[in-house]
Amino acid sequence: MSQFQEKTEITRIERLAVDIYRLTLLSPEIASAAQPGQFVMVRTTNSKDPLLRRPFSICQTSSGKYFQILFKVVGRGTSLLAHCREGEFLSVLGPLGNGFQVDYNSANCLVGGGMGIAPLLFLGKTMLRKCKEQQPIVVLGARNKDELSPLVADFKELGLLVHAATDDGSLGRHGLVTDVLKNISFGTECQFSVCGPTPMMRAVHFFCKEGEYACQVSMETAMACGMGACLGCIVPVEKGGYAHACSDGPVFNAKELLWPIQ
Amino acid sequence: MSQFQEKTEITRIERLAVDIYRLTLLSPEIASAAQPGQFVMVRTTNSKDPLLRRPFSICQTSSGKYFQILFKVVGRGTSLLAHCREGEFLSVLGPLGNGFQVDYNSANCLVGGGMGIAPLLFLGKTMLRKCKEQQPIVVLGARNKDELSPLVADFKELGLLVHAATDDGSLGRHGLVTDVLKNISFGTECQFSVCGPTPMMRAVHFFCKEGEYACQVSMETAMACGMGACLGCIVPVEKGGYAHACSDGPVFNAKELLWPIQ
Amino acid sequence: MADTIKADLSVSIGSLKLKNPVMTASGTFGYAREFEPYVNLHRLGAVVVKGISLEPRAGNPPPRIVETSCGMLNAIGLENVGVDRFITEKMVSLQDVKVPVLVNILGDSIDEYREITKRLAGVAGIAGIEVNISCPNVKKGGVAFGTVPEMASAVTRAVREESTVPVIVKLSPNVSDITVIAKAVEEAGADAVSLINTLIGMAIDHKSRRPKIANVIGGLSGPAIKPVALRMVYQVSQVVSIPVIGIGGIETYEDVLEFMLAGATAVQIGTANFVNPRASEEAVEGLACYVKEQKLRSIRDVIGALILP
Amino acid sequence: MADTIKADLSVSIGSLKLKNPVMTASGTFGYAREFEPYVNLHRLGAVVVKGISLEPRAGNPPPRIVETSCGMLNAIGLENVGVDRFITEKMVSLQDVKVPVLVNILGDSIDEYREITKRLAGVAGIAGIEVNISCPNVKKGGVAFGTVPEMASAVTRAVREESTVPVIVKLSPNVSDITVIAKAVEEAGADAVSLINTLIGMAIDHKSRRPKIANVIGGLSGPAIKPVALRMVYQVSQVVSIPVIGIGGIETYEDVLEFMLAGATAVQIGTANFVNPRASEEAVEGLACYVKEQKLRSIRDVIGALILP
Ligand SMILES: Cc1cc2nc3c(=O)[nH]c(=O)nc-3n(C[C@H](O)[C@H](O)[C@H](O)COP(=O)(O)OP(=O)(O)OC[C@H]3O[C@@H](n4cnc5c(N)ncnc54)[C@H](O)[C@@H]3O)c2cc1C
Ligand SMILES: Cc1cc2nc3c(=O)[nH]c(=O)nc-3n(C[C@H](O)[C@H](O)[C@H](O)COP(=O)(O)OP(=O)(O)OC[C@H]3O[C@@H](n4cnc5c(N)ncnc54)[C@H](O)[C@@H]3O)c2cc1C
Ligand SMILES: Cc1cc2nc3c(=O)[nH]c(=O)nc-3n(C[C@H](O)[C@H](O)[C@H](O)COP(=O)(O)O)c2cc1C
Ligand SMILES: Cc1cc2nc3c(=O)[nH]c(=O)nc-3n(C[C@H](O)[C@H](O)[C@H](O)COP(=O)(O)O)c2cc1C
Ligand code: FES
Ligand code: FES
Repeated sequence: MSQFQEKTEITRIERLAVDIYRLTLLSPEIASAAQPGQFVMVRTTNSKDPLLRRPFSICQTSSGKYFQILFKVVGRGTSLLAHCREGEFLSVLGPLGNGFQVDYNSANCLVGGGMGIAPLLFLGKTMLRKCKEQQPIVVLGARNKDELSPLVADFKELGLLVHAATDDGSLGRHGLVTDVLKNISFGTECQFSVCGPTPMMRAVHFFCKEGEYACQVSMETAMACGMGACLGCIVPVEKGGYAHACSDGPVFNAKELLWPIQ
Repeated sequence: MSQFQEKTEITRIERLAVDIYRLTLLSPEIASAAQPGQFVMVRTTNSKDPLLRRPFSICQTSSGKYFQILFKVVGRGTSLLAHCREGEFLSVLGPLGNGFQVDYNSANCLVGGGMGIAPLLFLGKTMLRKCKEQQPIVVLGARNKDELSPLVADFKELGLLVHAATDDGSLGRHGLVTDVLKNISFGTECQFSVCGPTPMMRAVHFFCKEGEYACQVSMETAMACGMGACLGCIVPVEKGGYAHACSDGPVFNAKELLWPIQ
Repeated sequence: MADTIKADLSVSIGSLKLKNPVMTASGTFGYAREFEPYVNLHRLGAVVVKGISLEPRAGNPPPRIVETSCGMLNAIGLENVGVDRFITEKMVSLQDVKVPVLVNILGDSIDEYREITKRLAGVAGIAGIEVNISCPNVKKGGVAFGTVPEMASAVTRAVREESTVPVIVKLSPNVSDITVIAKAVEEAGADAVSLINTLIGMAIDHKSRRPKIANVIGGLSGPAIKPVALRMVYQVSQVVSIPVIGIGGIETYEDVLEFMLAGATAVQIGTANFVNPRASEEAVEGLACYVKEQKLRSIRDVIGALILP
Repeated sequence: MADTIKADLSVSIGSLKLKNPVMTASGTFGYAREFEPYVNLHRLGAVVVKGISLEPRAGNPPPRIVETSCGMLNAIGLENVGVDRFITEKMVSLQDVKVPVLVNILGDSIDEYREITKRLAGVAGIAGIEVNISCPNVKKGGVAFGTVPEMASAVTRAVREESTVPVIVKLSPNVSDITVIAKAVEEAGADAVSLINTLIGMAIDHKSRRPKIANVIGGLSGPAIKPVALRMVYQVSQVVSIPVIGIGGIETYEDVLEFMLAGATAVQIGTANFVNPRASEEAVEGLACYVKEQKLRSIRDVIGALILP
């Protein structure tokens, strides 16, 4: 297993929106082992409060040396991360979990909502590298333009076309990503890779079920360890019982989960 | 009672030696109410760990707006303070406790050891202001030159002559402050104001007892509240029972305490 | 500030009407006057003063306190001036504070509890008595009154018989089943229960190989114990019909709401007073805003309103 | 690193010889292999695997965990594959890990404990059994085995009778007097006791007005509980003559020393594994340096070496 516990140096901190930040971290080990959809567990403080690490998707890697995480400040851990300084070191575990399993030569659609867009950038970039002929269809949603436009810009920089939707209509379509999906025609072979708030993933799953498209979703749960040890991060599965988001996922075949997940 | 809970701005951070720092804090309320020997309780973090405030002597005030604390990094709280940034705010309670009670027109001797020197600078400055004719005798000790010389410099800047002693002889006399005291002749009226490690204060107290000099000492104990509420900060007193360092002190008439104090 | 008055924050502890549910915990607020520079005392629901014994007590030798992860240990040893000086000195100065004063009492025998209560009976300005039963019963080899239902109920009965004001029994968390003790003291006539007192803990300095407090063991308080306190408040609220006062790691109005949702009618703020001396008043302000924002008729709507899965 | 080998860190738990006193606690280290990327497993004293029941258990619904101040609550609900699959699947993979494996077992009746022990008897690679007695006794209306001396001793006796390896009984801290339980299980034949299991706690989300874990109550672990654990280890060490294994909020070698000074022969690291997966190995390294720097003949010199005031 290529997992590492690293003191990674923060080489860059960018504030993309009022409460959205992107950190660039130096770790050749993690950067070169990472797969799209995998995540890292980050210690947000040297103190014992908050105690536990926080999970973040790997949002991008570069030069096999750096990787990025993109996050929104929602509580104390993310607030501490936002107050870090360049040059400081963060303790990071990773890369963890199972990423997206995609057929790079098939038609692909990436659907992201909010911070769920983070792992899709990594996935989109990988798709472009692995298959020059075909570009994935990208559908991104967020609350408003301020939050969405810096993320859309990243995809555009890769040369990808983005279909956007915002809750308030300030960028792209006024509404949900599923409203956008309904207006696109997908080939039957199209495979969906989805990450975002659970209600959104549920909606996309049902859209895919109807259209009989393959659909993978990346699940977010509370996590204490990130490596299959605490059994805290469960999601109910179709066949009964639970799977563990950190070690069986976080990316699951949507059909194997027991919807609706709360 | 003039006590305040303040969000004070850190206007300056100076690193005086490897692990000695001085913070300048903006608080007209605290700065203008402070008396030499009083202290403040500082919150070192916004997190709940470390939980309690830390006590620091007021080391100097200026322009009735600023006050300074001088500290050595000995644990987590002081380490957090050392990592603050200028422009950040610290939550401070103060000024607390009873300071030195001195007859400014009498002969005075200030004896400080290590970080115990901090409140004596404030006291020395006040003495010079209140009585132009007579300068206090200043005897300062510390482990070595690196630690002592920046503190000596502060007194010299005020125009005070300093007798220094260091454990390793790297500055001033090789030995303890009491070795210095023995070689100075004091008038019988001389009043001693002492702050430093307990063994040093004990030694100076016995020196004063012998010479029948008045002697005040500033006691350091563990403190949770700094304001007489928790009853944690006790020192044994001569007449039996305990006094509370934060509200009855921290400055005590040495004769009223029950020596040897551990 | 003026707005605050409009929100209905009042609660009742037996016959005692409080303008809001926020009190300060015994041993953490001195005799209230210490906090005057920081807090408008009359804006609090009540203040509970440091535990009083029959005779003055010097307390334990130093060190008495030490910080732990998100908490602190204390072994003050119940230093206090004794009930007589309390009445003549402390109560007199407490009189002008326009806030209900609850007197926390302790003893090492049932007779001692009874005698203190007798002396407090009729003293002006005492709104209630809080009985600390975490103390060792000297006659029973030092077993804490609060850990044996029969002893807890005997203390309660004695105090209830002598008291002219509401009696709150303060429960120890160091028991296998706190509901058993709660039911025992309810039956014995307690007008309310308050919980929790401190968990018994210990800290060691590995360098000196010595305990960090002279008494070796001490009481653990602060945010660290909040989950235990909340659980016990929840459990006790299910089994008694007298009001429950929640204590343990409370600092903010959100903490207060959590305890009230679990079933507490009121709360006490302890260790947090040391970290933020304005914590109690800020909690009152926070509750007032909450009641208004949520458009509640009264804060009482929150009591026991926990939604179970 | 090579130096480490020289320091004598070995300790004995009954007939079980450990190369050092640092184990990992049940439920916090998976089946050990999860930690291979971070830890040289063979450098640990022992690993204790997740609690095993007779039948597989799916565990509690989500959410199962929540962070608290300097701690966490869990209500995993003892999810496990059951003793048979544990033997055929997990133990097989654990065999190549060159570290003693202790199997933590649990049940809801004495017969169940007995039956699990029978099935584990003789299975290769099992160095000892740790009996979790914090579980509810279904026949006694859900009272935890570990809170009643008679029940604790009956479980111990049953497991001891069937076991071919040392039996460690893991005590619950949710009791009035843990020394009573410790003495009961010692008398019933336990080869050692380990303590503490989690304190029972609760957390509430005031916004949704719901408990933060689906099971409503859960087990509190982490640095927050260390003072309580240290006190109980100290108390139990005074009254039993079998080895005591200290658990609760341990992260560093300094924490280990504190528990050993209080009387523990060995320790277990739990929640800290989540925060720092290398915690256990780093504690071993720290102890080795300590023994050398202090020029101790053996780490055993530290056991119970607390100096009282
Ligand atoms: C596999 C995985 C990948 C993730 N990737 C990203 C990412 O790339 N970018 C990003 O911004 N976030 C991501 N998250 C969510 C992120 O972990 C949480 O936002 C973070 O842990 C919150 O920490 P905090 O201390 O700031 O908030 P806390 O103080 O712990 O909580 C504050 C509020 O946030 C809510 N919250 C806590 N954890 C989560 C969670 N996991 N999901 C949603 N709400 C939560 C709490 O319920 C609470 O209301 C990911 C989560 C998982 C499990
Ligand atoms: C009235 C008063 C005034 C003070 N003024 C100053 C000052 O001007 N400058 C200054 O540097 N310090 C001063 N101190 C001491 C200062 O409060 C402590 O150094 C500080 O609290 C340590 O915090 P920490 O979190 O860094 O250490 P911790 O992590 O709490 O402890 C680390 C180590 O330091 C020791 N320690 C903790 N508190 C004290 C203490 N009060 N005295 C000595 N050792 C201690 C501990 O035993 C431990 O070994 C004063 C103390 C008091 C009571
Ligand atoms: C320094 C200190 C002194 C205390 N003294 C008393 C006391 O005299 N009587 C009492 O019943 N409780 C006493 N307590 C317990 C508190 O009132 C309270 O029950 C406990 O600290 C838990 O609340 P907290 O976590 O908010 O502090 C004391 C607590 C502390 C920290
Ligand atoms: C997520 C989790 C799962 C646990 N599962 C078990 C278990 O299956 N059996 C058991 O005896 N103890 C279990 N425990 C308790 C721990 O083994 C340990 O006793 C407790 O967490 C205190 O130690 P700590 O503070 O170092 O975590 C579990 C603890 C946690 C946090
Ligand atoms: S987060 Fe611990 S098992 Fe998944
Ligand atoms: S520090 Fe609390 S009474 Fe002195």
